[in-house]
Amino acid sequence: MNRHRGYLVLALVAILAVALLPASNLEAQGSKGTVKIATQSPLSGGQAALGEGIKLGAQLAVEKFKGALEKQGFKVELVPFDDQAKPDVGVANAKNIIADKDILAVIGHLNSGVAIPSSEVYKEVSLAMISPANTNPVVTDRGYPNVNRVCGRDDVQGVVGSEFASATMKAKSVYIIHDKTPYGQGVAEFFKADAEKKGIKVLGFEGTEEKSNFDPIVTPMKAKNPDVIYFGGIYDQAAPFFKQSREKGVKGKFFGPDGMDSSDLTKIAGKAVVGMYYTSAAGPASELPRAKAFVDEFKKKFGKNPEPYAAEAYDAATMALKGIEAAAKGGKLPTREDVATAVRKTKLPNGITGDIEFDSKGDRKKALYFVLQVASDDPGKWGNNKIVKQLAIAAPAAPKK
Amino acid sequence: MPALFEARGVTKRFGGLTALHDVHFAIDQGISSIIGPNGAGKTTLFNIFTGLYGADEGSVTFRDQPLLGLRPDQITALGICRTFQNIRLFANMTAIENVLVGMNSRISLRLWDVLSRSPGFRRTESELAARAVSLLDRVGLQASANIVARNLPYGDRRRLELARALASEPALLLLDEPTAGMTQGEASALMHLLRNLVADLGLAIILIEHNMRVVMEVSDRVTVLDHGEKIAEGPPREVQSDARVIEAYLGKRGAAPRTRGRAAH
Amino acid sequence: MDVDLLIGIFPQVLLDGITLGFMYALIALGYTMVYGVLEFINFAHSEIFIFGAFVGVEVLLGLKSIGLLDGLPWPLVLILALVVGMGASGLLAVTVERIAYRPLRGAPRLIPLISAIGISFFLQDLIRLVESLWRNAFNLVYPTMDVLNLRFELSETIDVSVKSLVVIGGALLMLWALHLIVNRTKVGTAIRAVAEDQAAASLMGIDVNRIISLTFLIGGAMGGAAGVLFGVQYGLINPYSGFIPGLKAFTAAVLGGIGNIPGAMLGGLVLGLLEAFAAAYLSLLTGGAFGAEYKDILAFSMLILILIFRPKGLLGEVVRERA
Amino acid sequence: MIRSLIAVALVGLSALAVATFPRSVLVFLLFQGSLLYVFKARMPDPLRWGLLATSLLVLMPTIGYFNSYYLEVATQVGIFVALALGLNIVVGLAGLLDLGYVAFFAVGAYSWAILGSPHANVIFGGETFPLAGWWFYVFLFVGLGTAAITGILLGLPVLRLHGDYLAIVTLGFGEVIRVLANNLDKPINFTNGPKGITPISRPPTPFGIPYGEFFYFLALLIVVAVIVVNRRLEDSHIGRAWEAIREDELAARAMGVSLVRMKLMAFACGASFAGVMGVLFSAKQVFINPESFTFLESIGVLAMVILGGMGSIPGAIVGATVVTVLNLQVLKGFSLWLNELKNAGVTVLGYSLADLPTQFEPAKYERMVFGIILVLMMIFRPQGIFPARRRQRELAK
Repeated sequence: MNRHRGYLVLALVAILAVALLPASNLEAQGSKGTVKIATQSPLSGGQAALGEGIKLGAQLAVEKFKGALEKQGFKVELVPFDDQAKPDVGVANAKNIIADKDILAVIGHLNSGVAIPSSEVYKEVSLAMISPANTNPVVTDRGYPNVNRVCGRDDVQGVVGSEFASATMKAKSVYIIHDKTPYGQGVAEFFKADAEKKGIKVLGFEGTEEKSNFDPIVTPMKAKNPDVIYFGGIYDQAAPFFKQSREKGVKGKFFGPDGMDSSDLTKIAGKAVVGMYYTSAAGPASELPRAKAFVDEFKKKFGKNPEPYAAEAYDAATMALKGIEAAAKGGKLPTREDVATAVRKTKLPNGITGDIEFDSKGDRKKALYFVLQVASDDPGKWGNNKIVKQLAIAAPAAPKK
Repeated sequence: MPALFEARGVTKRFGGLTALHDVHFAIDQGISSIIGPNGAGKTTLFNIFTGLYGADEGSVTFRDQPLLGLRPDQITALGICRTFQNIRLFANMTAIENVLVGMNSRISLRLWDVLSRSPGFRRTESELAARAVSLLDRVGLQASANIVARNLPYGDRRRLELARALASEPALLLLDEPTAGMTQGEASALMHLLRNLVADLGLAIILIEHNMRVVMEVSDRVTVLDHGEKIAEGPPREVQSDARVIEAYLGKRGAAPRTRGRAAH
Repeated sequence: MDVDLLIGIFPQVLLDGITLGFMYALIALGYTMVYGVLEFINFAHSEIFIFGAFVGVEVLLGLKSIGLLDGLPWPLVLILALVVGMGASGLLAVTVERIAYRPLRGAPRLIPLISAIGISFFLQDLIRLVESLWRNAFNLVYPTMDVLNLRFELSETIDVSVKSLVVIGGALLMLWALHLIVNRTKVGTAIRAVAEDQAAASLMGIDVNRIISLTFLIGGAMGGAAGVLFGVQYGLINPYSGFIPGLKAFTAAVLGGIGNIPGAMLGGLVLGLLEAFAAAYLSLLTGGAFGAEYKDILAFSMLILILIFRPKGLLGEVVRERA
Repeated sequence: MIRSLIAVALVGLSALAVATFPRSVLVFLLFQGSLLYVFKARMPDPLRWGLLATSLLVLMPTIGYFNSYYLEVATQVGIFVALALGLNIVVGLAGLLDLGYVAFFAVGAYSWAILGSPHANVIFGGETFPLAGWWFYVFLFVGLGTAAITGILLGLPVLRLHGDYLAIVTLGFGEVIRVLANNLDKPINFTNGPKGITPISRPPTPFGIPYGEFFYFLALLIVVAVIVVNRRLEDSHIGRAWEAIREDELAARAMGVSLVRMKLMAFACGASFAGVMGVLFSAKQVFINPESFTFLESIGVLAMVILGGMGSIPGAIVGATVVTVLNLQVLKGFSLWLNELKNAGVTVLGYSLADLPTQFEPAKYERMVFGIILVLMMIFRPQGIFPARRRQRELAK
């Protein structure tokens, strides 16, 4: 009995395999070739919201700018991959990506922990990777010719933050919380180091994976009464933290990196975060018309506000397309190496997140950093946040080996 | 000369309940039965003898070595093995594997022997298998060697448990109601087997038994427990007519103990 | 070391710990009820709990959209959310039992446990799917009710929010109600009988399946209540955020003696206090060498110690092995 | 005879199909299915093992040469097979439910990651690290030993616990190891915390084999070793003692089985397999951080064991393959396929797939599918795909 059922299953698989074979060959018809851009970000699990933002941002850009390539006779597609925020899955996907010769660029990842091992795979075939979110210095400090990022670096952003805290906020003391992720802890550590250099007293430095209940962390913090509270992390954790802090009567000013940049921050924390500052590489919709256009378009298409990194992903995908266009001069399907070289040289003067141009390591030549202030407790008015300060900082040179 | 196995003043309490009180017991050879009404503390006594429970007071010695405080496997290694009232075979293992597990305390192979399949390992394994077969043969189960224990008929399971206990080469065997649920014929056959074991191997056997006919037929000595205390001890005939025993079994109205205990449960 | 600071924050940390503890206790009840009757870890309880939170937020958002959130008196709103959340979670728990556990009764223990893990994954994504379709988002924010955010300042470093009081009060009420149900009603007697010996209970004319469903209903409802209170207290929920509190609550249940209702409360409180104190004091006491992030290590280490030295938990009776 | 022919034809054709349609997930599944057929169907043993060896030693690397993705999948399958076999000893044979198994994997991975990367200089000072690549081979054994010792350290305090209590303590233990890995960047920086350790050295490969193939063959070699060890343990007094403990702990004790020794041995053996694979994993990935060692991974490995059939070696292998392939290939493949259909503007029953809301993308619901499979398996085939079979002994008369 059982054996027969086993054979039945096997036969079924065989039939399915044959029946679905054509699916993988669908794209081969009627054009000079297909150009694919892959995204890799977590689409399932706890970090799916951010990962989806990356995918949707890239999708928007591809749909908008694929025209130029299509005119040359190429078919342009976006292929989303789910890395589940797991390094081993990311690497397996990466191998799958490099096996598909049509894929000429990758937009990803969300987590540096996934990006670093995966980019080792991309490097094998010189496949261009443009990261919208990996701020870990290691990503580009390895000096791979195919690895770039449109986002800032933890070390820079932390310094921008401490600069602002000391010069503008006139902070005498800070209390630093981070989320124990490579991103959050990274930013927080650089902020801490530079703040100490500038003579700001660091009253506390705590990491927590907690997502809901911040009471026990808030209590000692409140007792120490810092001027500024810096949260290295993402809004979905920071917002409840800020909210609970204010509710418990914490008086210090709130401050954070670009992980705060989401209307959900005010949706969750409401009045608690009005007036707080955050650093960001992306300009606010209120002051940059193209950013506003992006937000509107995104909303129209997907029915929600863009998550953090959606704008970066949009820019990253735009860069990828421009790179491919440049490499495809003459109407021939470019090689991956050509694309990687072209991407490194591409300039995007009017990206949503500012002027984009890569340096020799793949960092942005002059990353523009803004310090913004939350204007209102109405999530719908997130776009009204004002630039308080603007800094253009070049990425630091790679550390000597 | 001291007895092979001796328990002195064993007392065991569970919370406020005294399950055993100052029990003395000794056996040197032959078959000694422990009888008594339900809840008299017979199985508790076995559990103490085999190291599953500690005792609150008293001492237990085997070949002059104190047993209290030893782990069950250490006690088995010394040469005491048992069966259980409610058959505890390794249900998803075959009959022969059950017996082989019983030999565990007699195997001195090291991990490396197992991993490298050294000649010593192979020799030992084949010896063990041969011995397991002969043990199964002895209890009449050779044909069932490859049958998974849970698929054996009830009587066979009882006998398999006996074979498994014998596998550890005990000098003292503790049997907890070995004939429970058996027909009179099966029970008699088993008793015959036990007598043979005593005769062939020089085993000493302690028996907990409800079947009075069996007890009277097979025992050299009988010990009677009631409410955790020993109330009588001696040759079967003597005990049978002891007034306290009759009272314990039947209340004050008095009569000889029934020859059949409770039926299969 | 700043001794004044250490002493100064003590009462506040104590209070935080108690609030958290009651939250754990409420979630733990669901585990404990089911374990007490079936000796089975209902791994999906963390999702049943978070499902309650989602139903609660939908009720509140629904009221808000028809303008009643501020119109109705807040206790009524809260009770409405609680009742609906409890009902929904309870029914979900019963359904899960029917579909995924009942066919497996009598199988080796690992089997229903794996099934429960499967259900847990399934429910996480199901909630996500439904909410993404319905609201185009699955990180949902509890609407604030101003009354709940009121604080009573007892001293400069200590204050109590209405929310915490609601959580503590709600939890106590549930625990008391559950205690009454289990110990004072006919249904409770039946539940205890089934827990003691299913076969005997069914011989006594008790419909074992019905009682087990009922147990899941009650346990699920407690989880739902905990979910709503969780949302009210902490403000943000997503389909995956039940997992960690669920794990902790399960730890609390084991700590107190799983299957034992007062034990769940005690275990929750112990765990809550331990976490609160570890998170608040570790960093202060070690000069920053160890911080709040070690609270989980402490919690689990204590669990291991308790289980080694008192395997049936703080309040569980030590069961004899039957030879 | 017919079966033998079918088997040869299946393997050959499916391998050919994989070469012809390099991107179709389904033909690769067919290839895997044909291996399963070869393993199960009645045929002469030399043919069976010959076919399997050819497939694994020749066909698979050849396929991988043209499409390294398959090789990566195969390598990961190998890693998880070893993990599943290790957990199979603990859970399947000895009946000790371990929910924190991935901790041992982490111990192995970190042992090489720390000393095989410049990070060790942070701990010990100086410039001596990373160790030269060939140390990797030594560390395969160091990882094994370290994990085994960790297994004993976990085993010691939990000896008295069983069933659900053991499960919850091991779960706690797994979390403790992960949280430690995440936090031991201060006061002394052992693990570099969430930022992880990179670059981790890779060993020099014999004959200059490329790393993709190298890790595949190494994983295969380890898996074979693990299977042999597993088989030998199972067919010995140790294996019988484990099973006796699983069946009835109290009776096992009374029959002279030393619980302390046997349980510790089970934990140590199970852990050591994970430790070896951890070392391989860290070198393969070049980078590791605590995200690879979450509770979900432990559950995943447990699911493999149970799906395949507890206590069964072929079961553990098949379970690990099914779960890994499902996770890496099937659902993703389905998503990609749907995506292609969408891009191609295909309509189904007059409904354009391109209009399908993004909420319905299958890739987002991998956990849901995984959950459904677990539940259905438990309800309809709880003994697993390949239930453990009792070995029938030849009785000398």
